[in-house]
Amino acid sequence: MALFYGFLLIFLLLNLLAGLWRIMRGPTGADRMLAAQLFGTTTVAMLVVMAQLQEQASLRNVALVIALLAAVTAVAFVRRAWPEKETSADAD
Amino acid sequence: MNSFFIYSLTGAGLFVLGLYALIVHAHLLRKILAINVMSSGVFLLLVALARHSGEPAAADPVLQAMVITGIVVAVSATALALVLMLKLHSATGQTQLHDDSGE
Amino acid sequence: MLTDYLAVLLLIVGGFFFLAGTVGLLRFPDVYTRLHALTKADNLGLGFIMAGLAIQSGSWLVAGKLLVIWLLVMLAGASVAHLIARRALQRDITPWQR
Amino acid sequence: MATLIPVWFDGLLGLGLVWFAWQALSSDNLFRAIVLFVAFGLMLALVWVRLAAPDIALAEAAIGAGVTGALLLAAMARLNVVIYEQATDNNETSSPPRRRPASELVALLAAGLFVALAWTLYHLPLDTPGLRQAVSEQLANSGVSHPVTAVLLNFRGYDTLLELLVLLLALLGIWSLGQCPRQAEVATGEVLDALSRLLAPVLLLVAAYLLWLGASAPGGAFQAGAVLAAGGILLLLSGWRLPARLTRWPLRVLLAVGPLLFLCLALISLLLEGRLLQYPLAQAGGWILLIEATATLSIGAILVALFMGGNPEPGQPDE
Repeated sequence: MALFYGFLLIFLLLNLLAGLWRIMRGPTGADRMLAAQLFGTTTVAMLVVMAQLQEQASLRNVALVIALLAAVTAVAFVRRAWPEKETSADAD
Repeated sequence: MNSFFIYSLTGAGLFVLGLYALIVHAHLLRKILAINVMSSGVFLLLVALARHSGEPAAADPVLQAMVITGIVVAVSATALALVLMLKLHSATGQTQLHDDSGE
Repeated sequence: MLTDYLAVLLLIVGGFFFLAGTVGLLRFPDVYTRLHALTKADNLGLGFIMAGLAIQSGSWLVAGKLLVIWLLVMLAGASVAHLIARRALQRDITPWQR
Repeated sequence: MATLIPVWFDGLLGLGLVWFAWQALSSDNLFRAIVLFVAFGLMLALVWVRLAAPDIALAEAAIGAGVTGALLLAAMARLNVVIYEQATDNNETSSPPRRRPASELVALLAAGLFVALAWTLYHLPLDTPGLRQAVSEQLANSGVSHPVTAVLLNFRGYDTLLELLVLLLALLGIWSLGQCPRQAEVATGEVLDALSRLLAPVLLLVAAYLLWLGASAPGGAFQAGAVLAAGGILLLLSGWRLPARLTRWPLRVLLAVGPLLFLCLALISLLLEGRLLQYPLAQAGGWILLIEATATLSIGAILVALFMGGNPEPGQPDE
């Protein structure tokens, strides 16, 4: 079972690294932010798997905090960094 | 090659990368990011080195406490630096410290 | 032992949805379709992984906490997806058409 | 523990971390750089977990990936908005990063520094005992059962006290630069209202939970304060503003209550026990909880005030 968890972790990490491509490509700010959201969710998944594997209950609290804070970052993006009017933030 | 050596190398790499970016980039927001990467590298090196030599139970609590303190100081310094940058920008229209014409 | 197999099955299904989410994010043509892919990883991928782990943990307390984290991720993910899609429409990013 | 996860997982994570940092710092688009930096913070939290430092992972998740990200996004937006309103050339965020002429030389020197560091790390002696032993011997006298909290609030309490003052000082620096900027408000809409109404109490609850947990498990004032601040930032982003009648004394009391109480208890301990910050043994647990609770409130308030980016007090406009 431990071996399986190890592979699951590496699989999730590879998923996360693949998401870098979307951050690089864009093209809009929203695409980049979506990739960051997927990063957050993947990190949450990795943390809860690690909590089980390493028998460290506190890692679930880290996952909880990341889940909450990812939402706040996303709201900061929509409200501040990606205003309704077109600015240069979109252009690549 | 154990994982603590890997992470101490990672920390050293981040520090050097941040230092390079700090020197090379002129835009102040990039410099602020670079300093943050540098501090992350130092924190990582600190904890990874302590784990390097110790038993595998948990990281050294004194270092953990120091790094937590460091993270909070880093965020307050970042906030102050960002406001200074915005003030500079609204006063001069520049986002860098030196004048291009001098080069 | 049966619970072990069930847990592995659930975890694999969860991992599959994460893969689907990532592939969708990389391959889909515009921001709206990518949103669609992302929410699959949020809801289903994380959900199946949480379910597998909850079975493995054998503790109601842990299972409850995993459920809470999952619900929060879903709540935040759904709201953020809505906000981004609405703002994208306001900014006249036209949805992709075949 | 290290045997459960293959060592190349660590290699992959370390390489990924450096790669993200490199992409963030060399990106030609500022927004992309910030998103990459937030992702970098998330990966860093994973690294802390791998280094068996869950306390730091919590702090990194709350501050590194959360509050810093919001700070950077808001600052970038303000740069952008100013540029936009001045109707100058709009290339500020997307122009390729300008490099100094000597960048090749700097790269060479940096590479040399890295090689020297790596060589030193490789040859470092491995048998240094560290302070783990000393901490666990004295843990029973600290008033809490979690070693990191014992170090932060008791053994090296003066670090934490001074750190609270550093936070205040940073805020004073920002306030001395003028008022917080007027943000042109966009209507929030039902979904954001519902989200913030639901999430803000949850963040408050999680902050209290982390604070309570700190006595015996990873958690404590800094993490709780950062989560509390995230709640405040969420409210600010949803259009909530600090009522004008609260901006003067109530706000100042909230900002200073943590450091002040800490300072008072430090002085009382000086009178009672003859040493600064040496708590009476029987009351140590209660004192630490009291200090942590007020410190959480102050840290949360200070971080939110840092996010505002200026003095919220309505007064004369900037000279």
